Amino acid sequence: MLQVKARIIENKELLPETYYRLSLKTPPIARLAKPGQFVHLRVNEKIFPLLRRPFSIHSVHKENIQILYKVTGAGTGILSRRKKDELLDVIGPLGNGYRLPDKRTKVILVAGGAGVASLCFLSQRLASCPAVLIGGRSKRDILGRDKFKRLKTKIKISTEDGSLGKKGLVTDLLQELLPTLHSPLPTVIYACGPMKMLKETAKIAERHRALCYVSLEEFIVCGVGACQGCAVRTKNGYKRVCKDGPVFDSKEIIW
Amino acid sequence: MLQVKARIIENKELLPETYYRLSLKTPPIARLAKPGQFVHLRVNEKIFPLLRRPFSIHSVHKENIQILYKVTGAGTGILSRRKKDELLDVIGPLGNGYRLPDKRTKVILVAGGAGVASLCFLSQRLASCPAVLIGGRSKRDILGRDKFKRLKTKIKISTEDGSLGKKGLVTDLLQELLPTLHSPLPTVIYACGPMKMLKETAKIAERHRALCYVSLEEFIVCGVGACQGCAVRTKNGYKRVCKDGPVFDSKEIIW
Amino acid sequence: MKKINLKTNLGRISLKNPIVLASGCFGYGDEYKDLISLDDVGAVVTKTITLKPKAGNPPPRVVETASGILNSIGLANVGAEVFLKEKLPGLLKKFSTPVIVSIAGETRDEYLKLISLLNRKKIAGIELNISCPNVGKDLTIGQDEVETFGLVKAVRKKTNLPLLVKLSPNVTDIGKIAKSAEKAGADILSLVNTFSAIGIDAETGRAKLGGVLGGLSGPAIKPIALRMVWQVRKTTSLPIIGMGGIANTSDALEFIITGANAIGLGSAIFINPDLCREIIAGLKRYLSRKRIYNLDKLVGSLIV
Amino acid sequence: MKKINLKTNLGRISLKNPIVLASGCFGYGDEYKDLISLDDVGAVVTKTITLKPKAGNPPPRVVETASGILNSIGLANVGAEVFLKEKLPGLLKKFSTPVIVSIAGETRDEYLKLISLLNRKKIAGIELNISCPNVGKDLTIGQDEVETFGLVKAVRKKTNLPLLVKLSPNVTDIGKIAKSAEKAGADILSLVNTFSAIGIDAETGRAKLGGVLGGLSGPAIKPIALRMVWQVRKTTSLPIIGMGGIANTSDALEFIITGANAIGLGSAIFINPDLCREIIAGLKRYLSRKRIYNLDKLVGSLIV
Ligand SMILES: Cc1cc2nc3c(=O)[nH]c(=O)nc-3n(C[C@H](O)[C@H](O)[C@H](O)COP(=O)(O)OP(=O)(O)OC[C@H]3O[C@@H](n4cnc5c(N)ncnc54)[C@H](O)[C@@H]3O)c2cc1C
Ligand SMILES: Cc1cc2nc3c(=O)[nH]c(=O)nc-3n(C[C@H](O)[C@H](O)[C@H](O)COP(=O)(O)OP(=O)(O)OC[C@H]3O[C@@H](n4cnc5c(N)ncnc54)[C@H](O)[C@@H]3O)c2cc1C
Ligand SMILES: Cc1cc2nc3c(=O)[nH]c(=O)nc-3n(C[C@H](O)[C@H](O)[C@H](O)COP(=O)(O)O)c2cc1C
Ligand SMILES: Cc1cc2nc3c(=O)[nH]c(=O)nc-3n(C[C@H](O)[C@H](O)[C@H](O)COP(=O)(O)O)c2cc1C
Ligand code: FES
Ligand code: FES
Repeated sequence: MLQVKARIIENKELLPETYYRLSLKTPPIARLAKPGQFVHLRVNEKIFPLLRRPFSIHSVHKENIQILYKVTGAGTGILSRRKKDELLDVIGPLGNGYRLPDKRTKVILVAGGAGVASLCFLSQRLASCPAVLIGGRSKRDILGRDKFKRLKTKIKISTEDGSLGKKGLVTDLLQELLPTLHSPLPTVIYACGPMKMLKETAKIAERHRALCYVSLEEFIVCGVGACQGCAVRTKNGYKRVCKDGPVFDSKEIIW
Repeated sequence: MLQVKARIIENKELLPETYYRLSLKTPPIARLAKPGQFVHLRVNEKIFPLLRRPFSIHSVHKENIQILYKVTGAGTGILSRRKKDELLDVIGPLGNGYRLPDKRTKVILVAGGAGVASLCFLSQRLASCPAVLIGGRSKRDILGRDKFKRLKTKIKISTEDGSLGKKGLVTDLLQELLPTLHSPLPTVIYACGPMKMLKETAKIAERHRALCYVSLEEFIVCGVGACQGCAVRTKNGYKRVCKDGPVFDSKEIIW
Repeated sequence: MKKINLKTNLGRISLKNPIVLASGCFGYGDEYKDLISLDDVGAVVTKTITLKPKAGNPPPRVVETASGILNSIGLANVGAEVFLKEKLPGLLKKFSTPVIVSIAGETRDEYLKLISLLNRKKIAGIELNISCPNVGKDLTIGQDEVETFGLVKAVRKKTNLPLLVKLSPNVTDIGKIAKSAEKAGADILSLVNTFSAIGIDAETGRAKLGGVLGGLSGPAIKPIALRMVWQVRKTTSLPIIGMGGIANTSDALEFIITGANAIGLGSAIFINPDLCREIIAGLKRYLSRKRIYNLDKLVGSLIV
Repeated sequence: MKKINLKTNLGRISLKNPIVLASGCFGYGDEYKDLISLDDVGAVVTKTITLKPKAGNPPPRVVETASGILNSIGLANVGAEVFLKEKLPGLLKKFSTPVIVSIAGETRDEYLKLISLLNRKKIAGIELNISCPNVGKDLTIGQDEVETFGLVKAVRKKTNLPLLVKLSPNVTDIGKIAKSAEKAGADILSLVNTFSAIGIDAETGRAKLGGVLGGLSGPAIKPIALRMVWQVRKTTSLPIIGMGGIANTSDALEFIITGANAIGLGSAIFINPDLCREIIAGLKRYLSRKRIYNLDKLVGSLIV
């Protein structure tokens, strides 16, 4: 974990004023980063917004890391107007990251909206993966598909308005998929997205006795485990999303 | 006085990251504006900076007004990054403005730094003017000369570092000039610039029995005379820079 | 679309909408006349007046802080006589909006004299600004239960006009002060006034304000002001004008939900005079979206 | 260039520079070890511990406000036993920086038990966090002179370690509370703790924090915190650790000029762990530019 001033290589608008992909040059963080970890960054050095904002590491290319983010408020709005060559104050990599599957498991990735960000990075470290499920409100919220090409796997898509793939929720896709996976191998699901989706994914996983890792979001203050601000209720008491997570075994969480 | 959303026509950098000239399309304010008045504008609609910032009206062209500003802190820094076609929330025109001279007076304009802004506008309304004195720290701080061309008058310049014109203060120029104005007509001086310069100008004017109007700066909150925040000490008690001023007869001020 | 009702009552004073322009932040009405239509707001509270005119504190009188305004105006005002002759008649004649007059005295006697001057006026109420240094060296009336009770009681005896008491936030337990004011006969509570604060200039080693101490207002204080409204709501049943950092519709709703019957706009007026109109429109949208329709139903609806 | 001396003394505790990491904002030291070198700061105050471990309040525990942080962590901590066994030894062994241990009890007895556990440890001092609900229903010890005096006196009898008392800002007159603490034997005063506050979600009609009430910290409160340091400086001669919204060198200087012998960094650490280094460098530049050279000379130098 370190605090660096990272140069912006690119801050690309993927969908006007909505989704952006930011590339930062930061060799030490790029070297240490593991899938599921995040960076905590200051969108500017003013007092507004006051706090840092956390973003999953979306991918790593040599000395650079990328994040994929959605403009949801003032902080991400300001971030989206930062320009190439400017410096950003970044702390990272933070959090535990995904526990990589052993080879004898079938891996399913389930992404909702910008939640796809961390699963892209995870996919770079996977040997194989029978299915990637991506859901969003409409086709414009379906991101990062190209990053999974390497896996040569089937990508299934759902949108709430039916504008792409199956009309409905990404958990509907999961619901359909699991019974079809007649396989002696254990199944492990990695899920990242809105809380509701994760909760539903956890339920489905439990029903099918699949192992399920979820990447949770909570309001992050320090990001390093010091302030206890990001507590999430688990069967072993409160845990810190930023340090004990953000990735948890779904069975541990009290949903 | 009105509150409008004015479109940015141009936000021109005159000296990198230092001086800018902003043109705003705002027909009603352009129509009402008088030299010496100011506008009070929100550099953005975030909570930082919290308050509006006041700027003299630098010139009026048909439906547009211009301001000339120096980046001195966070507010003007943010303003300098606002772009063409964006909207700015502007209140104006505010304040009393310069009392125009009657024809039988000799007019001298004395400007320090960005203080030249309001005198340019004043010069557009003058029939004649024997001298314009402009001072600044260095030649890069000498602005707005072109705006006085119409008057076909002599422009004298001073810089503290001697990089342009006479080395010294603009009040030195005034000191030299006044005794040479052998004229039966009364002299009126209009001055705008830093407090120290205005004080010195007032002293010189008094010594030469010239009428002297100064445009003062104080921290402006409401800008309309309601909050009493911008008080300045005068011989008639506290007065409000934003409403009773910003232009005062220099003899009224307790310097 | 069903009609939205923004009416709210502060005891005997009925407001067409919950927006009150707070004392000291819109002057005497004439300064903002081009920018704010006073007929649009629920009520106005005039700048605190004193018996004699007050010049106010030496400049600088205001500095900007992180999301706040620190001021030491020092109750600069024209004094009761000029106010009654030159300022009040215009306000009462030109607008239908209830006008509440804020007063402060240096002694109890001064408060009572001001009351007697105001008693015959067609005003909607009198607000006692009890945050003027008075008790002992450093404390103000509003920081002491007993002093608050005594003053409000004395004033109550002298007027039948609706009586508002403006509470100071610089106290250990604002609920107790509110309770004293209620027991002494206050009709309405306004809260909060500004927080006692100071600004230091590290370069000069001096205070930034001419008056040294100042009062902090604006968005910075909102979470504390909201807590105080909550506390007062729990201890008294008097109508409350809630204020402290309100700068948009959500802020206004937060105070109303917490227990304010009306909301005061102070610092935010300086930033955006058009805010009154914006909040009225915003409240209507909210009530219609939530199918609540009557603002009244929202007051104190906080679920805990 | 003349040598700059940043040394400062808090009674018997001498600090190599005035920067103190405030309680609750750097955990137990290990969390920030990669980002802050504890050897660089003047002193650290560990997260408040209680006799038994505390799970803390239900989430959400933090919301961002205008230039502020509102938190209701609820003193979540590992408890005295784990702290003494697993956390403290590492802190004491790895760093030369003075370690002050913050404690809180639900009863006076709990405070005394904690003291007896700490008495034999090689710590630089004990800080009493007296902002825990205790007196009556809603008030905390730190909001009452008599309770403060009683607790500090009782604790004083039981320890010879330097005794710090962390004052609550939620009071009418912090000078009085400071004076009680001094009379009862406190060695050093820390101020301020967080301001009692609340956040409301207008959409849901509920409090934003799981614990409903929270504490406000950060730049928003700086002007009020500075005023309190000023007030306490005038009423006692005890050394002061000043804090509340410090986020840059100028803020630190403002507290020192106003009367703080050392300054506490809380919320700002979350925003910029590198701030400790930045402020140390900034103070040096300031002292050298002003030709003051000794930080000590700046303490309480405010000209009014
Ligand atoms: C571990 C982690 C990884 C994340 N990864 C991504 C990602 O890869 N891409 C992406 O688009 N978003 C990601 N998020 C969410 C992202 O942090 C928020 O969208 C962002 O902070 C919103 O900031 P804002 O100022 O634009 O919005 P605000 O107006 O501040 O808030 C909008 C919403 O974002 C939440 N939020 C604000 N600040 C924080 C914070 N410091 N921590 C957590 N939530 C916050 C608010 O509670 C609110 O619900 C992640 C969050 C966490 C906790
Ligand atoms: C009537 C009037 C006319 C002005 N006209 C011009 C002009 O034509 N061109 C120009 O460059 N500048 C002008 N100024 C000054 C200009 O308002 C400040 O430079 C600007 O507000 C600084 O804002 P900031 O956020 O960049 O700086 P800050 O960091 O906020 O402050 C830098 C300096 O500006 C002062 N300042 C900040 N806010 C205000 C305010 N609301 N009112 C007054 N002073 C403030 C501060 O006291 C400080 O000394 C004028 C000021 C007044 C009062
Ligand atoms: C410049 C200024 C002047 C004020 N003058 C008065 C006053 O004369 N009487 C009074 O009761 N309150 C006065 N106040 C306090 C406001 O009415 C209000 O209580 C306080 O500012 C908090 O609200 P806000 O955060 O919305 O500004 C003043 C506030 C400001 C900023
Ligand atoms: C998340 C958080 C946790 C805190 N925990 C404690 C604590 O355990 N004990 C304590 O005395 N103060 C605690 N504080 C208060 C700080 O030590 C400090 O007094 C306060 O935040 C004001 O300083 P600041 O504005 O620099 O943060 C905490 C503050 C925050 C923000
Ligand atoms: S954000 Fe501080 S512990 Fe997680
Ligand atoms: S700034 Fe309010 S009266 Fe001038």
